[in-house]
Amino acid sequence: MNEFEPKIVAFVCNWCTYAGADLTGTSRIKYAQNVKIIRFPCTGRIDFMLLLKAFSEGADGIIVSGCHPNDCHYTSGNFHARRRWITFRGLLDLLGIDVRRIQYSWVSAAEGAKWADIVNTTVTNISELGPYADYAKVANYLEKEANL
Amino acid sequence: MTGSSREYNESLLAISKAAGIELVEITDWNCCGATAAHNLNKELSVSLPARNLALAEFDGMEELVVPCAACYNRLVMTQHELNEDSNLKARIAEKLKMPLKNSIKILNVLQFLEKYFIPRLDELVKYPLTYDVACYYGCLLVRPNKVMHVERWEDPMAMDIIMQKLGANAIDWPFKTECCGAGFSVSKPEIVGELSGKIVRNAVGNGAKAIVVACPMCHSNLDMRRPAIESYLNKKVDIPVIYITQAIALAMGIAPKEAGIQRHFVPVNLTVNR
Amino acid sequence: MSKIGVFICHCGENISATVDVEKVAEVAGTLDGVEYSTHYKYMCSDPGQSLIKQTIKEKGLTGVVVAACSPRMHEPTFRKACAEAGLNPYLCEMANLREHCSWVHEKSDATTQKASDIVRTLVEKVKHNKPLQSIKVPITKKALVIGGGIAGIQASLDIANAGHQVVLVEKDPSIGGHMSQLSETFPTLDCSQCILTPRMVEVAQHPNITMMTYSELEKLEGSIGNFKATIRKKAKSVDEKMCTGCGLCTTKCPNKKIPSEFNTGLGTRTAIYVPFPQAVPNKPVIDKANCTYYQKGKCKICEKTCPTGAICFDQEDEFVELEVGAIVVATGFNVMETSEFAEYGYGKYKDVINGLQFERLASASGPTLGEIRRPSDGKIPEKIVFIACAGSRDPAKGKPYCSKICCMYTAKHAMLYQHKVHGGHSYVFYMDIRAAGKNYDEFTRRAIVEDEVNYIRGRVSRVYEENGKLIVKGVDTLLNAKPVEIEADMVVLATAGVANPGSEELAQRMHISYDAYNFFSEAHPKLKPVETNTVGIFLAGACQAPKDIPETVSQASGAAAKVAILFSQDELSRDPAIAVVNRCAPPLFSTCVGCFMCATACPYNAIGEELIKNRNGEVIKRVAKVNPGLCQGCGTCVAFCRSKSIDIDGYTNEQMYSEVMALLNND
Amino acid sequence: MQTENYLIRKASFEKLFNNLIGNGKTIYAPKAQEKRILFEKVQSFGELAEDYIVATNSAKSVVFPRTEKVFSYKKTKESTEIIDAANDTFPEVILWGSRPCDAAAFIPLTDTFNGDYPDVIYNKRQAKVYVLSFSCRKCDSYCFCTSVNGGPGNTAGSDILFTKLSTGDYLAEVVTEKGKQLVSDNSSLFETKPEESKDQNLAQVETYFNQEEIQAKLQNLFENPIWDEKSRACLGCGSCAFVCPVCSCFDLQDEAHGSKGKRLRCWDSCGFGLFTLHTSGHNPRETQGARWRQRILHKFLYMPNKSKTAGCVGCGRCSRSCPANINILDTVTSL
Amino acid sequence: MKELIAKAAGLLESNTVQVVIGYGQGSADRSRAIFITQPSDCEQLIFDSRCIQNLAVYLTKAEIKKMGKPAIVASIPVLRSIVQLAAENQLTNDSLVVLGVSPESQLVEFESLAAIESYLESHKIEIDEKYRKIIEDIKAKPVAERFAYWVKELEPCFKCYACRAACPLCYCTRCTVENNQPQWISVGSHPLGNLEWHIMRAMHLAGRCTDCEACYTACPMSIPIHLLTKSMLQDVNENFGSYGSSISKPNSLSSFNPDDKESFIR
Repeated sequence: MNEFEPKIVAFVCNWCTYAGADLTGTSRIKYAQNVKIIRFPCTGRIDFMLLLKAFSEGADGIIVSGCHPNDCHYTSGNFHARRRWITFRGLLDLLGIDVRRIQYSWVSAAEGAKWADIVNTTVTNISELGPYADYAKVANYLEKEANL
Repeated sequence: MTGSSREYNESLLAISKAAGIELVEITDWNCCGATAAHNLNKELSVSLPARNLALAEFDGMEELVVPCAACYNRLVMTQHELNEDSNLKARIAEKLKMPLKNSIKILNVLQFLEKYFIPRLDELVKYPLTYDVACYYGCLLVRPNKVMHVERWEDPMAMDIIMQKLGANAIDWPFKTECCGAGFSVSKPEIVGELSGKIVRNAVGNGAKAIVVACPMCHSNLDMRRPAIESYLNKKVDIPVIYITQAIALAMGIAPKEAGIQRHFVPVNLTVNR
Repeated sequence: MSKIGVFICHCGENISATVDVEKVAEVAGTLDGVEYSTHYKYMCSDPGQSLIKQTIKEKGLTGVVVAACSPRMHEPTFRKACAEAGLNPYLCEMANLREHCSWVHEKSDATTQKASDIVRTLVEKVKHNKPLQSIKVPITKKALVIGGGIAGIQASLDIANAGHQVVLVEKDPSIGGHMSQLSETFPTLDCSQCILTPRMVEVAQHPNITMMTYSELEKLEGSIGNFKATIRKKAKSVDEKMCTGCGLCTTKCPNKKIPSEFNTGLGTRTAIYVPFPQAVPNKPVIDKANCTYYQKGKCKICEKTCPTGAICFDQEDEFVELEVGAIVVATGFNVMETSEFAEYGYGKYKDVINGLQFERLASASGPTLGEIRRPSDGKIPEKIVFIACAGSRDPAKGKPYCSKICCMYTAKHAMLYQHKVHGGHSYVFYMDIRAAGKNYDEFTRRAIVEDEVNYIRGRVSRVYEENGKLIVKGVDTLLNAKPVEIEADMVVLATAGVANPGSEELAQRMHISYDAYNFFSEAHPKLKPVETNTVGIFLAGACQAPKDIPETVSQASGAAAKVAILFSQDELSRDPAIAVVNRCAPPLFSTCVGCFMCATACPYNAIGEELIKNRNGEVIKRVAKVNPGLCQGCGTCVAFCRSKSIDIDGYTNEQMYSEVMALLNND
Repeated sequence: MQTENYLIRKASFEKLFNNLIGNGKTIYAPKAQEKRILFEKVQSFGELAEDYIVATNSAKSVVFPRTEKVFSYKKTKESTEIIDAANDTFPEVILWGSRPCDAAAFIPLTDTFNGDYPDVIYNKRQAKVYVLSFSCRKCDSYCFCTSVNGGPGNTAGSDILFTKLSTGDYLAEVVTEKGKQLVSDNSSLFETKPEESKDQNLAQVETYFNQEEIQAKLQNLFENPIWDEKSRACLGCGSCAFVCPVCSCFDLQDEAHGSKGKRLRCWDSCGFGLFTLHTSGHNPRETQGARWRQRILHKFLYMPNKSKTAGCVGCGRCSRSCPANINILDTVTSL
Repeated sequence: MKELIAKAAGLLESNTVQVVIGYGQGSADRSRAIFITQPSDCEQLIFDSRCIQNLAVYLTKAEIKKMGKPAIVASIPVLRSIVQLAAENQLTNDSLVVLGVSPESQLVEFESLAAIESYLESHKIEIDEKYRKIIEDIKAKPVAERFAYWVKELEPCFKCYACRAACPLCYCTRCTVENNQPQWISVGSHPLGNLEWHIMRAMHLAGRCTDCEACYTACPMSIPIHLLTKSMLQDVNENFGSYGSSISKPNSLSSFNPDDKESFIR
């Protein structure tokens, strides 16, 4: 493998960030290929376990993005999500799961450029951090070290 | 309080003594920087009062009685701003080089009287006052309301209630919180004449025999600037202006001299029915 | 075993220019569960769509992935196509190869790789898609309109004229609202009652409208299409059917000194009364609080005088249950009382009045028959001062917002005054003149130029009485901020428009949200100005924010249109992507443990409870239940559920999970 | 074979340890940690726990790991490729410092895994395990090995049993060929057998009941209120089964990753409500009482009926670990 | 103690309750939860320093529910759990009788669950300084070390789920780990499976945990899992101004404040 290409999964809400990413496309703004988007109805829907799964399946970084506060299509899904993220982040940090690898953001349907910027900066940051070897080691325990 | 408004100080001490309340002066207190400072230098305008607060706390005081309305205003504003902005608080404490809890309870004269005199007025009042008075609050005691939290700040009642309890009849008049022009008292005295003039005229017009105040600024404008007032109204008005503390002193039967009644520019000849 | 068809679109050059579509199609073909995979120049074109339909039929596909543009663009198109080919539309998903791939990346293997990854991910999702039926909710084609002001009247008439039943509920004895109190209306100065009363009569006579005056909403249950409203009909103590409205009773009632609400306290009424001559219905009610009989136990003069024996003192509040499909809330507004202004005399001064009171003075049907006379001594004021923004835009008064109508009605008041009192002097203290609207600025100009109203830009600090005059102390900020004093005979405060008392409780009763000032909140500040966040409940008029008449009427018609649209269908069909609480074999029945954290999290109050009973009808379990009529499908509840007992169709746990898995396992 | 007895000096153990490590054997032994003593992989002699009755966990994971990969697979559209995990790469393991009860447990355990057909993975692991036990000088109120035909100096299941003598040196009883081989590999460390017998150097473990009598009693105790009474405080966790050296129930689980995946054998416990839950929703062991009964009957009735040895070696671990202080001895003695 | 025994016996005699859940003498000088149905047996009730198991866990267990309406001996941690259970609609005023035991081992009676809540106002959750320190120290480590530390700490976990079984708030009839469509948590007790399980457990207790430490006490491997919930309690309290929910207020995690502060969302 020549140079490290981080795998990044983006969990986004349908109404703001997904539409924002659409706008990035229609405005033909280019960004890195590393990020692949999974579409949710609302950030309120995003289960924290899915983020962990992304890591255990080999993601090096994660983007979670939704509507700006007060813009939620469902009025308060993102507020609930925000509380969940605040708590979850604290826990991950205690556990030494690298919170720098999860980029949270608010990207509205009008912020195509911002989306591109979020993606690119995240890709740069994760590239600097390198592959998430620590987590991979844990995730692949049975393949690699298990005997007892 | 030791200069132009000695009588305020004297009367306050007099009634407190008579009521058996000890007031301690903050050791090494400094000017609160009223008017001038907060127009020129925000940080300074906060540090000056902050020092006094710190000193008072240092002396182990729980309550700080501030007779001068201007000082009161600055101290309360300062306490408010420090509580709003922890960084500022930290900076100031740093400057002062002393701990700053900023939790001391600040009382103006009215609050002080409310707390320590009103409950006991019946026993304290020997010679009820009988005449009509106009209670004048001015601005410093009530504004800005978002900090002072005076109920009915456009038409405060604290002083009125005290005066009623002293037996006097506090008239209902619209000028309680009108501007006396203090801000201009040096720069544009003629404006003071006009503004204070209207206050006096309205008080007299509503049948008041005396104007009761709780602020040295108000007092000096309504009393000391009487010539300017008279020239604006172009007629002589002899309604006296007394401090609430003096009113109490009289009602308690304290010798007028002790309450500094004789120090006014407009002679006070209020008959106390003995 | 799933048989999935993958259809990759070139979108002309848009996708194929940077993505190797043949390659993607080939890779997709190798995926487990993929029956057929192909690419085509324009999938959304007719031939493209028929290609899909044909394959569905020939290969008997169980799922379809169209890899083309954004689903936000063409999902409906392709789902429709699938449906036409007999495949449940919800078994079709789109892979966004254009907006999220070809348009944002350069041509490269990585780009093609990403495209394949996206396709694979959606293939995995589709494997877990379930056929869904769009939710059908039957609609009761009957509307409830709350509030009989101009907003309620307009909405009722529009809905009724669209051919639907309407129940109009008004808390006062008569409909008409504030508009019936107004004198003339800006900017045309036509008489308010002249344009309103015909509408009121029309309401009364309309075959599709049932009017319930002196009544209030007590309770509201259900959801869009099927609300159940309980209305409290307050006892009028007069039998509506027997009463002819002759009015004899009102003339005979001994209690004549009761301040009239309609005349804002400037006039009086009797205990048994009709609020105003043109009232609809024009039948009296007894105001128990002021009625000698109810208070002292004897009098009953009205009963004796009534020719038809319509008076019945023992009448009691009555509760009526209504089944309605939609609700228009038009409860209107109110104005601050002068007594809330200490600086202006705490309402002590009789001649300091508010705008609404001035309307009554200026009204031909008012207590002074339209002559401007001081409430104190009935003299005609020679000097009158109007104070705009009394309360409005004043945080200290807790009303930082602009009441919007005051600039205009103040100009109107000043004008009316100038017209009625020749040689009179009028002054208006204002902050800004906000006269945005058709012919509005021209109107205020006219007041200033033609009617010589003195506009002073500045605030008034105090109003006080001095030898019979009202001294208005203010400042003129345009004349280098000089203090000004005006010795006026009368002062009119354009007091802020405020929410009606009790609107907070009403909102809670209806589960609609309201702002910091208790005005009801629209669902979206721009795009849903007449909807509330509870579907099926709409807003009209000043209950949402202070509004003038034209704006109110158009919003009312807007709300009515929304209702008509809803009623144009027999049943409501909604996107089935909503939450469901799981069911499983007894004795468990559901893994839900009924902690109801989902319910507290739901933005739509869509989650209620369900009691699971055994054969003997004993409750054995209490679980959450989603009301499909209310659920909007955000899925917040799903992420909350610890036992994973609630899930959301279209974005199920299995679907999202397998997407993550597929996205990252690409070898 | 005929048991051979030797003497081994205290000082020689470190030597022995290092030799074993030297020959590339993995050593598994009670390791002292701040709040617990656990059987774990140890690298150096210093890590060995000195003073313990039994380790908190059992030694069974050397032959029956708590999570064992059975095979892994890779699906393509056409076929599914299976990679069997039962290969010969299992390490040679020295189980060091096990107690007679730990050693004895391997007998019923091996029986279980060689029932209707032999378990390949288990046997391959087992073949490479050497059991070096140390007899007990101490016991506590949880111990009852003597009630289940065991004892503090019991050699059953061990390859070598060491017993500390009054001199501080050890008696080494070599029970099996495996043991013999270890001795010959390190012959310099083993001297001629001491005069002193081991008996007075063993802990006094009280005998609370007779296993055969209990077995007989249980024949007709299936329907009995005692099961509910004794299990009422039971929280339904799996700690008793997981610390038990004999419990061998497992659950097969697939871990899928897209088109790849693996099948795992994971410890399971009859204490879990889900253990017997049917898809229909019906659960033949509806209550914790029924589950507790199963546990007791399985160990003290079914297993001895089937394979002569009881399913309990009296180590007392389950009682020590139980968060609700449910005590197996307490239940059995109260029958 | 006398008081408690008398009260308990009284409740059984009057058939106000059918079972009394309390502590009794267990084996090996440990205490054990006992379930008394006969007034005369109330003499067996004890309360001393050994009685630390959180009895509230039994309130939601089917086997115990079958016994009828319970009275429960409740020290402060148990009271907290009871309030939380009530907040989650698992208990109502008439579903049990609470025999409170004050920190001074005095019997405290309550006329309603709300009363318990107000009583707890004066016994607020406080994260022990000792633990605050430990948590700080862990957080002070470099991220990789922190991770290694926890992987090591969780290594002995063999998923007996004693932590779950002992927790009064883990009353789900089907835990997420038992959900295999999808398989949220890797079932095996290997490093990943253990990590995922303990993260999920902590997250599911966010805003709910009442800091009773039952999970830690129950763990046969003495893994310091209570540090996770304690740190989470701190976070919830610092960020949302309360340790969790009460009967009257919604749970901190299922409610929100539009002005919630965070520093990490772009």
